[in-house]
Amino acid sequence: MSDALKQKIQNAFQEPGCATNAAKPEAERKKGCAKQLTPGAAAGGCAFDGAMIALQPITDVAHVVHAPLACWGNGWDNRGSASSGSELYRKGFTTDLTELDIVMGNGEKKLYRAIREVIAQEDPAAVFVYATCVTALIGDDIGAVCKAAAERFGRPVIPVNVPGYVGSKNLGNKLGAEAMLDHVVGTMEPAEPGLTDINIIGDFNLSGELWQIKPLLDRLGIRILGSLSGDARYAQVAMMHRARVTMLVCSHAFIAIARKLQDRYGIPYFEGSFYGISDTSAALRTMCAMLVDRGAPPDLLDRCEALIADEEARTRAALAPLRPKVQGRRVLLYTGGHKTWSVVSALQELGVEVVGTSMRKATDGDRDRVVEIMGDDTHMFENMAPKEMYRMLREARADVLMSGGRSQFVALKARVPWIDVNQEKHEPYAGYAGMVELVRAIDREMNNPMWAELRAPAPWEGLAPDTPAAPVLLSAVPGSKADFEDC
Amino acid sequence: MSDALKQKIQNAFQEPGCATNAAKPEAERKKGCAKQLTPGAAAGGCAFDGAMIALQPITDVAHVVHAPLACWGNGWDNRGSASSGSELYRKGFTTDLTELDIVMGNGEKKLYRAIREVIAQEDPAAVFVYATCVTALIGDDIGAVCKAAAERFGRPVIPVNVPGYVGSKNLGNKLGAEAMLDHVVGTMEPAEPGLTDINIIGDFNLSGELWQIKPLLDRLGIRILGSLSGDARYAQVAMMHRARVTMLVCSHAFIAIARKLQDRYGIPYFEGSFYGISDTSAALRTMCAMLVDRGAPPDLLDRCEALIADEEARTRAALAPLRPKVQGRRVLLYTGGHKTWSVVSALQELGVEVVGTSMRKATDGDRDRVVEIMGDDTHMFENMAPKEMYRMLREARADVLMSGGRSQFVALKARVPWIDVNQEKHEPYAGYAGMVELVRAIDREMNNPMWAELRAPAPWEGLAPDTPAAPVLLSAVPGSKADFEDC
Amino acid sequence: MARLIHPDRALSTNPLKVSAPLGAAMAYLGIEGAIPLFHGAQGCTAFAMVHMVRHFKEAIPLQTTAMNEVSAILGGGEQIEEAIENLRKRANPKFIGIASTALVETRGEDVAGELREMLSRRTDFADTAVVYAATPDFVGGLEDGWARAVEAIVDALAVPCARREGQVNLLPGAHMTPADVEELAGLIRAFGLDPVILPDLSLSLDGHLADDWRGHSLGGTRLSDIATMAGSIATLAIGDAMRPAAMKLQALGVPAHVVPSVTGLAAVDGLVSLLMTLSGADVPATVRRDRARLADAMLDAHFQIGGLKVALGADPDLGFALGSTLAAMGAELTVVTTTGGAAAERIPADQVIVGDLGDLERAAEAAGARLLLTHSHGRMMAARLHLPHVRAGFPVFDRLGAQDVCRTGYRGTRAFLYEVANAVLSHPHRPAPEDFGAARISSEFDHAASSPSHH
Amino acid sequence: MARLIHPDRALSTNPLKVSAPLGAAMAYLGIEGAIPLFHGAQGCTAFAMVHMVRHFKEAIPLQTTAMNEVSAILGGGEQIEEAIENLRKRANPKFIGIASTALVETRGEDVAGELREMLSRRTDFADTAVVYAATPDFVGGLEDGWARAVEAIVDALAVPCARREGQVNLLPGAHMTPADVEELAGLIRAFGLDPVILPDLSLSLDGHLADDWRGHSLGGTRLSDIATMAGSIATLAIGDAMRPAAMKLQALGVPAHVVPSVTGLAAVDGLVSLLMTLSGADVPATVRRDRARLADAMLDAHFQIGGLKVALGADPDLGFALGSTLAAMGAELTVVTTTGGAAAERIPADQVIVGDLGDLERAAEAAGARLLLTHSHGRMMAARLHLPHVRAGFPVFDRLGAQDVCRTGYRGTRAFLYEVANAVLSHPHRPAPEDFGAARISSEFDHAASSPSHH
Repeated sequence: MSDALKQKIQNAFQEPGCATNAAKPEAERKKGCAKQLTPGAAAGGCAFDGAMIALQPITDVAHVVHAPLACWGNGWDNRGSASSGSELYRKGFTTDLTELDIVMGNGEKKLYRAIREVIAQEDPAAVFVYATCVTALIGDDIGAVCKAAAERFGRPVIPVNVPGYVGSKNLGNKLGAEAMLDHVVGTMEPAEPGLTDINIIGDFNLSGELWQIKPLLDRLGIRILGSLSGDARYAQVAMMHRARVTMLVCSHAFIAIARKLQDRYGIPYFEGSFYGISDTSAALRTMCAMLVDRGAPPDLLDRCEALIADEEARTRAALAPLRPKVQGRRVLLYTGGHKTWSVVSALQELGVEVVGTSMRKATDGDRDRVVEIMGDDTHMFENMAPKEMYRMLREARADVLMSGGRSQFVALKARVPWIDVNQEKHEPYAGYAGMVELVRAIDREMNNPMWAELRAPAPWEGLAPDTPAAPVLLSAVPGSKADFEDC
Repeated sequence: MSDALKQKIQNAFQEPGCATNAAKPEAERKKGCAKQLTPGAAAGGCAFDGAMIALQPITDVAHVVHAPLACWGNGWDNRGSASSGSELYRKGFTTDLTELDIVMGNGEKKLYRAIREVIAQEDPAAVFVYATCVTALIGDDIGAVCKAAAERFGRPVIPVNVPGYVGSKNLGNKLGAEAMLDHVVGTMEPAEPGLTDINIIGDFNLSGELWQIKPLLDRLGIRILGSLSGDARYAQVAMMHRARVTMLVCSHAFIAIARKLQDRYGIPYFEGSFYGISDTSAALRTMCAMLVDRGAPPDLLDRCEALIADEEARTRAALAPLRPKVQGRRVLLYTGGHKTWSVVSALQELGVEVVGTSMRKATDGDRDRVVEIMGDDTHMFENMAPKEMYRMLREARADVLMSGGRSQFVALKARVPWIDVNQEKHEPYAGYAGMVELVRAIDREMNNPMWAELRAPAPWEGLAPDTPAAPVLLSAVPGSKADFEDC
Repeated sequence: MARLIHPDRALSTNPLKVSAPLGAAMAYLGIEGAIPLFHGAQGCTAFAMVHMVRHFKEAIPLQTTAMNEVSAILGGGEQIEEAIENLRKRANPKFIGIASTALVETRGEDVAGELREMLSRRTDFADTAVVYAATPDFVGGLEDGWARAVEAIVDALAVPCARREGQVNLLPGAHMTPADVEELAGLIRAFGLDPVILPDLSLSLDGHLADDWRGHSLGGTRLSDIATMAGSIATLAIGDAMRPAAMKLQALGVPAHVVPSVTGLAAVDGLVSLLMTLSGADVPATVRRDRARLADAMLDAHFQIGGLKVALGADPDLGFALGSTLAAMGAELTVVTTTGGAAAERIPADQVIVGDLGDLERAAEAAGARLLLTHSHGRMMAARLHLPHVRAGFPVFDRLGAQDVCRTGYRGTRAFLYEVANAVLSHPHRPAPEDFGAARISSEFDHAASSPSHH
Repeated sequence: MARLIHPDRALSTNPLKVSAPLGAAMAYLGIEGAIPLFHGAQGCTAFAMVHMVRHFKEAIPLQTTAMNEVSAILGGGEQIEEAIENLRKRANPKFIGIASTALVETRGEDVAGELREMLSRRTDFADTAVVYAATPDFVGGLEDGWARAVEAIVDALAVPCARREGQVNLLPGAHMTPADVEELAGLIRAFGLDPVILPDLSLSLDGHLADDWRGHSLGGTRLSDIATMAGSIATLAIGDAMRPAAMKLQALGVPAHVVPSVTGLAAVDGLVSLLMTLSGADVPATVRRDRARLADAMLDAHFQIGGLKVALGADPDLGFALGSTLAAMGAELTVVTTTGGAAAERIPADQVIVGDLGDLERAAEAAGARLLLTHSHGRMMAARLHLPHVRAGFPVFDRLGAQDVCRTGYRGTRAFLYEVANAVLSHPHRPAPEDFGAARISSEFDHAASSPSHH
């Protein structure tokens, strides 16, 4: 591993803005926040995967993976970030290193050629080059290659150095964002910077979720100038330094870039969520207040309140007929840190009972929020092994699981409804409109007559034993070393 | 049966322009040309079916079948006449008479309502009403209903009285065309009648065959003003009386209307075919000559010859590389009268050997043409029962069958290639371009490696006996009483 | 129970219904050595034959008594006799099944009586079984004609017979494909039972290349087997339309079980329970496995089918079989059937329109349907409404292999769920800002396409 | 023999190839009680697992040795030991199949040697069979990794064994779905032979709902059966990639038969001949019927497939199986495969590009292809070129039931021909005057739409 990369990783681990880290004692803080993975009991993506999650949503860029086939051959075209413009980001580009390339030490040469070819073939706004395990191990200097190629071809060529073995997806998110700060942000200027221009970071526009929010911003005259989110153009990354406020949608991974935008360019940031009515309203309020603080016309606040009142009323009216269909149902929630309290609070607004929520990747702050919302911590747990979760669901101790795709089959195989609240999902649940969609989805899923049919015994089985659901303290469920992360 | 219908049928049988009839002795001629059908050995459509074949291609008309469900429920949406405009003709409209309707004598009332409804629902250029067996039997006076409806709703409503039991598809063609003459032709006037306006009758524009011809006419400045063909608009039927020349593409069925257009409006007609290079050229020549006779500028003849020279050269060039792929192959041809010599001559142009051709529905004139083209009549036969045809093909006494859909499976089940030359076909074979398409189709079909694989024995069978194909005099094949007609 | 709606209109637009005589002919084609014979004008036969040829992609030996203007008025008894004589000469059938048409029935001829008289006179016809079903076009549709034909066969050919242990009668409905019949027969045999299947399209219209050309059906129920049906231990009638035929066999001493549907987990479970009872046998491992696979397929497919708005146009028994299966997966149905009756009323929807594809098109558009499930004639409607179109019923003329589509039993149900889910997946919705009322991103941010400066 | 073309380019656009370790993992999942284990960084496992989850719609118990920055440099022997220990604790697998990745192989570790040493030391691991296959990502693809895994299993677990009459080894290739395997096993059993199937995805990844949650494969080849493979009377290896595994069994005394394809009439005829020879048994009636049905389906489908220009992107054995079947029906192929070798060269086309979907897109456009046959990643290309897209190979993530698609044997071939023909039929071409260079008809003749005068 190059020294530069080591330094970069070390820095990523020492994020002062990171609430998790900040909460640790000094000694622990130095070790960084990377969990040591357990052989035979690990799960989740690598740093390369994380960088791709962060950056691939930039639509007009050619994302070139400098690696043998597996990294991208097995990985491209697998996420639902939507674009309203270029489809270039959906294409899979890789140098597909062969044994010969590696043995002959042809890596750098092949990469240089590949960059030339992709520019000629696709005319991208920029080329992002991702180094992975093998190319790091053989010592390819992608920084140098990118620099030479950028000069030669007159096109931004950005190195993203993320060998998978350096760490988790989360680290990759950070390293990807860092690469933007180092190489892209500040390289282009907007024609007319405005007082209500914002940055949005970390919303992947899955199935168009960002577009559920955008009409609200449109109505308030707020422009998404800078973006490290889904449906971003390269230029929007390059112009982030000119926004007035940054909203950070998925806090953990991207907090460093938000903080550095603040440090370097004086752009204040806030963490917010667009899941649920109250969080959406809170995010809009905060955004407007911060914009006004920075010089936007003060009537923005009034217009924001009017918008919120209007939207909340409409949403509650739309939810009213749905509420009886979901009220009192018991949800087991298994998702990442930040999302947890946001979704819990949204569900509680609907009268849904949250019988358990994982606190993986949650900060103490997150934990406090959940306790505040739920009254106590008896329903909080850390990781749960699939076997345990299966048993719990099979015993009907929850009516539905809400989680990411990884635990999908735990629920389904236990004959229990499952709602996707993660990045593979096919429906957008953001903002006011998304809340209605989410409740419709919960209704549709939980009230599908199929479940009763599936749980009925086969003709050759006796009647199913009538097992009453025993209450269980989830906080007492033993945590597993395995990390069944989803986000 | 009403007296009017009887008279109409009688007249249809006494067509002086009909070559078949003209060739008969006086005594036979009176019986008309309807074959008496044999119970248990009949095939082919009825008069209603024939009328529909003739008229349904008129695209902007609502074709309403006054009958119980079967007539149209089993019959709609089953032919490939293409439209460049309205799709209305493809919808299936019927009064769907129930037992109650019949018992209560509600037929006429229901029809009247149906006409009102179809005008309100579809806004058609006109409504054609078809009476069938049951509505004729119960004595519904569709003429009176149509007249009343036309007056009331201010829209042409045309009765087509074609109960199935009165005769064959061929008779239905005639009756349908008669209805046009009686009620439609002459009811509208073109904005600017021209000296090169023609009528085209009897080309169903299957898979767009008429559009293979139309560019030739376009280049000669000839306009299809009147049409009783595929892709016709109602107005083009109504304006037929203003054309200068009529071309009759499928002679037998529509000769009466062509003759009557001549008698009533002085429009001369000719019979022609667009199958094959020489027939296409001949048709264009005749058309131009007749137009010039009637006052079109004489340079049309020169332009026509130039066009023909150009097209023939191009076509022969396109055919040259295909010729070796089909040359010497043995075709059994099984199609209707007129088409026979046209296709035979086209195939012979390609060096394809015609080992047999049916002379069903052929006139003595057709017969003479075939003898002329083929040298003698040893390859002519009348009908051939499927069993015999199967045996002949299974014994490999022909390489390919060209026929209509009805004998498709006789060839296929005998493991012999089959080319559709009838109305269900999915490719257009008209004119110069169509000739190239046809040869491509023959090549593709005959040279498909599948046939050899299919004829090879199964693993559990001995080797296939090597049966040399014995020559056979097809004219000696006993004719069957059954009529396996296709056209 | 669904409310049946009979639209108040005189015009039928785009028929959904197929005529009863055609249904009868199709049933007759499931008898070995059979020729169906329409008693009517030749056009009826031509339309029906083309219809079946286009669906089955097979030569269909359907014949006609070829009524003409004279016999239409005076009666067609002689036509039948002549037709039988000609058919025997040409194709030597073992069985001729006659179906009447509207033309004959409008006149009100006593065809059955005349036929009895003629057959008793023509003893030379004795080695051909001749059966007659009254199937006027103006009553009922495909399922009705098929059922009448089966009843006529039972009436004519099922005779008292000693009990045959382990033998069961299977009366498939008109809505079952050859592959459906084969699947169900396999399921019954898996329990050690021996089905006599009437009619059996899986032996005649399954689409196989035979070694010879014949002028009659290429296989089907053997007449000798029909003669033993009264000895069976039970009759399984599939679909409500087959109830009368089952009751006729019950009158001969065979207990009748009418199974409304054999598609969907619960329906097949019901059938399996019945087979367990009838056979006393254990459930084979393959059947258990098939059920576990169906259950898994339900889990996979419910994401697409749950909440899916389906426009369904079908005959009642088919509509019930497929509609109830999808509704059990959470789909919402907009339904048009061809005729009323118990099966139509049992379809899980608030209302069921007895009508045509014109009615279905209007209702589907109003309901915001997202999938069309009907026969091939629905294709124009599907194109107009931009709906994925799963083809089911008769006719399916614009796809191959209609005879090989199996939607019966655990396995067929699984295939059906995959088919519907995949039809949904094949029309993916790509979200766009406009869907949410969002303004487009300013083109200021777009990469100005250019030829790169260096190559 | 096709000429293999290796495009001269450094950039791979839209990979067609799937990595070898994934192929090995998939093979391991066909062993009962198995957990596949990648020796590499955890990302390799995550990508491969998501890939398989999306395809099979099942939880996939794929694990990783989770190499980190330290072990990447210093070697990962300890990681393997720790992983096995943890897996045994958590899921009690009977079998752990290890596949190496590029990371490990780039370092050139002697993993096999270290593993032997460790296993001889850790006698407490004895009741878990552990197998290791070297499958660097930079050599070969899915079929290669699968084959290496099977070879590793044979090496480790097939031991000399007394002759077992009637037993044959079946080595399915990576290109065979669970349904393919089941179909082929059924065909072999129909001849009275008893197949030992290695690996057997039809018992593990067929998509069934089990009654419990397990952290390992839900079924598959039993280890005790693998131990008898050397006693079989013959080995049938399906696909050229399986030749080395078959030769290893031949070295143990079992005659090897490499069957390049079991799709297409001629190919299945060849297999049936072989089964006749091996069994000495008569051909069952159902098999004869299935052949007659396939022959008929060929007749029906050749109208769509004859002359059809097909763009085919697949691993070599799959490409040969499907490509040769379509070519035998008169289709013209434009082919890209992932690797070279005998199967690739045997594909009936003038040339075969060893490349990616980017190559296929360019070649398909140039050739005027009318149908695309490749895995789900071809969907974007299909959309751009407006082609119907038949999904085949791995992964198929945007349709359900990929594991249940059977294209093997007479029946599977028939289904495949229908599938292709129906894909063509689902993209009908509606002719227009412009297609022929004809001018539009003057609007003078058009009916001027109006509200009718009376209602």
